[in-house]
Amino acid sequence: MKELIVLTFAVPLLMAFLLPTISRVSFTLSKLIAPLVLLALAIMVVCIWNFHTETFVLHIGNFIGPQGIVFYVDRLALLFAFAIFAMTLLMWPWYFEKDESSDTRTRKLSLTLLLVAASAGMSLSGDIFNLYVFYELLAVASYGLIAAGNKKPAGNSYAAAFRYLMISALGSVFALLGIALIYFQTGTLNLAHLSEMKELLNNPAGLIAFVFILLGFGVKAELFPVNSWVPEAYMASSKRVAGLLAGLVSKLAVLVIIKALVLIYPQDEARQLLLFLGIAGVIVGEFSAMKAQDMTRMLSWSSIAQLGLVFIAFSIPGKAGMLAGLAVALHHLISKPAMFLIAERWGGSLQNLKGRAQSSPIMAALLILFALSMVGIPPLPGFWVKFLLLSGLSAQQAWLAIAVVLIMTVVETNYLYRVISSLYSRDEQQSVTSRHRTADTFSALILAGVLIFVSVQVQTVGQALDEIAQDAVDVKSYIDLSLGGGS
Amino acid sequence: MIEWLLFVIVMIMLAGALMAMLMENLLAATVAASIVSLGLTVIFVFLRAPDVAMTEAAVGAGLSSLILALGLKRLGLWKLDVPSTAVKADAQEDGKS
Amino acid sequence: MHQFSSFLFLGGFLFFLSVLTGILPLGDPPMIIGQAIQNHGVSETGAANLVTAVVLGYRGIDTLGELSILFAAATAGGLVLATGKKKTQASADEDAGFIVKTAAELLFPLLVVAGLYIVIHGHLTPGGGFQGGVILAAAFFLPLLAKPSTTMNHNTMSLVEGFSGAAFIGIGLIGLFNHGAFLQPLLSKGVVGELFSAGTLPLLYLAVGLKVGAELAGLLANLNEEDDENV
Amino acid sequence: MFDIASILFAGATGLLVIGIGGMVLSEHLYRMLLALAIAEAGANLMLVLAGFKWSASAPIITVSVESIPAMVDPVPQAMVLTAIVIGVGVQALALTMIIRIRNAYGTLNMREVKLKMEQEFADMADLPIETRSVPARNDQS
Repeated sequence: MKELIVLTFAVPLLMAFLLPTISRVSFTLSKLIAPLVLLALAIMVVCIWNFHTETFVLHIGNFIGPQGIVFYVDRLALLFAFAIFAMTLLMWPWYFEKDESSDTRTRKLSLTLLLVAASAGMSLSGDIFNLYVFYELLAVASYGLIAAGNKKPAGNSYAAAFRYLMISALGSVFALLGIALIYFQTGTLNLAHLSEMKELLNNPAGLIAFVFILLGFGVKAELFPVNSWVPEAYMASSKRVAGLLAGLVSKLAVLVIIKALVLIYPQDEARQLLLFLGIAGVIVGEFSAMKAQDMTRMLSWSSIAQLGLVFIAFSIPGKAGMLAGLAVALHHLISKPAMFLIAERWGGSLQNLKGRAQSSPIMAALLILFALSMVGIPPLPGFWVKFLLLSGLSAQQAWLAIAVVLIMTVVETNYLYRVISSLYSRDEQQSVTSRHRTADTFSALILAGVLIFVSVQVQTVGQALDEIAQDAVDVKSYIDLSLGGGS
Repeated sequence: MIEWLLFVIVMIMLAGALMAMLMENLLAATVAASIVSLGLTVIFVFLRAPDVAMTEAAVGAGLSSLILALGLKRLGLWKLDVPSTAVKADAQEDGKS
Repeated sequence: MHQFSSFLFLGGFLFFLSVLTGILPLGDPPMIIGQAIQNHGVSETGAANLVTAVVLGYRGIDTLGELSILFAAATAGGLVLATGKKKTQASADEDAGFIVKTAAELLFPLLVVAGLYIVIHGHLTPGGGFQGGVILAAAFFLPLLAKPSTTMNHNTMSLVEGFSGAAFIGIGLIGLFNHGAFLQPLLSKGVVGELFSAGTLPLLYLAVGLKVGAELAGLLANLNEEDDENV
Repeated sequence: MFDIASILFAGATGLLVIGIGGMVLSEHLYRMLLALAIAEAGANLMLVLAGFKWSASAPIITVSVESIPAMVDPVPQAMVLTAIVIGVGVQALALTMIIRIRNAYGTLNMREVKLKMEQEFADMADLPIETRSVPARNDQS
């Protein structure tokens, strides 16, 4: 049973390869088969979660030991694997326009499946070069998805995709260089094996390698200095793709950075660097979001700020940091895609939002719900997230970070309030076309349902997260399981 | 002895890389960039990496140059001795029409 | 400002790397997994070429990922270049000269044979699926250069591409369902150094070669098509 | 001080610096692509160097299985194989985007492309002209 976890990336890849051929036979079949495969895999992940409560390890190709590639499957990996399938299904990016050829449609479907496969691989893999390969696959698939554009590809989608590609490719060069530097010193690539030899990397060369890896994987994680692609890419792409990239893909890149941090770089220097970059990201993100004139750009910058919070949280050592970081990341994973879906409805200038609440009361109510949660109003999960973050920081006596988080919350409240108050303002302005799709409302409602469920069941969810975080920081069992013989 | 040979090859590669960055004519710059790949191929042979050398020769020097050349042709930059400013003006004319 | 910060960044980068020269064990790496692979690689995979043993055996998933990246790049490239309209017949280009045409006809079988040879001997000698695949792609692209009016059969290409990729994953899945590990080497190892040895590795490399060849040929053909927007 | 590995390390560093420098300083889209290829070449060379060993042979068994001589590390070579192929795929994809950008905007200058892109965004969001972050300007290069 547990070996079947490999299917989470093998089957989407297989389908992606075969889709062009299938769609020659019947396009309807290929359109149906892709979501069905994802649904089946999501169910499979849930089954594995239920039957195998213990962490296990898979040796790909049965090569025991550090020379082969190891998949380390703990609760965290399974949680992300499930999130990948569920989110992709909810945010299923393609409503086909009438004038598209079936070739174009098939290509979009294939790219989506490749994105899913790469994400699943990234959540499971325990080998740094293998992570790099999956990361590149993720990157190439997302270039394609961005270039496919909003509604119809135009100059801006190609330009945004190209600029994204250049930054991301530069990041890949850095990541490769970082891996080369690590390999220079340790002669291994397996994360568990590296973790055993982490003393070898506790020197300037090792830290430079960490900086390079941070720069490389940070591109997709919207880390501070390498995130200039974010607003333009989200503006140019379809909002469902933007939601997927902001919600899901960025978290997977974060996951890689966290794996490196927990397993290989427990030094203070590494954590402080992450804290610094996180703070910079929060400040830049929130202020730019406040200045933004249109909704998508505002959400993009706010996404950068949220990921800054994630990095601040993960810079807290030990289980507290892992718990807070996971909570912030998962909260963002749920709320940001929903906000992008809402933005699809009202996309455009913030000025034009006046009085829109009457025409679409459900979406307005949902926006308020998510905004309140993002700011951190008590019964909603956002409050507990911020609470975990702040209590973790205060245990570290990181007063500067606490001050930044609090001040930036005020800024965040300010611009979200501006949006909502203009939504409910009286002066009517009914000239703008509304792009309504039932499916958007439906997906946003499901996400809101998850949010409300979490705030009702906060005790249970908190406990589960706590266990996951406990597993995730257990370096010793990671090493023992990965390097020990057999499975 | 072999050190000097490698030194010369590295120098040629670096010169090629610089030329690729600085030359006005983009066709020439592409050729200069493929010099880097060729030099790398030789170096990989010296580093006892015949597989990598073959790949670099086939992919880096061959295929990549072919792709870039096709791209140049399609971009309308396939010009033997026109400075790039004129090319840019040309490109703009094309785009407007 | 941008230039200044770029130079600062580059300077810092150069400084970092030059600091490293003193620290890194240049020319004498620790070779931990490298040594293990040298000791057991032949007995575990049966390939005489250890790089092949790593590429298809120990790190087979990387190769699968790499194939998918090429596939993703070709798919995304096709998506970007697709214009919706049917391609106008590229009649503007006249045929290439006699020499090129004859050379293309002569070279085509040679290149195909050479490409397949390199692919199939990947586990014994340097070379393998990627290098051979590039040569195959060149072979199939050459007629297009010689006679611009011919078009590549994209249907066949995507069929070959899809099924060779599926074959790679299929071999992996057979390993998963019969022996419990994805991409486990199957079949007998044979005698090291002979053509029919190393179990499934040559089959995997054949799949890689065909997929790479078909994909790159499709990509080149896509790039070679005429712009219909400028006309 | 003048040994093979240091020369090649310096060469790889040089390629990386030239390539990355070209990517951040150049304004021409096509030249950025060339710079990317050069930077990748530098990273690949660095990776192969990570497995290079003095007085060792290529990792291919030619004589007999019993007496394996000292070999260079095959793992980085396999990684470079992967990286080279990934690089060329990304390069081709970037080229297709450049072709489309030129068709749409008629320029290959990064700064102009960015201006035009921002302008399109402003139009899409129907922002009033005066709040646009970029001044509308006529292109004359």
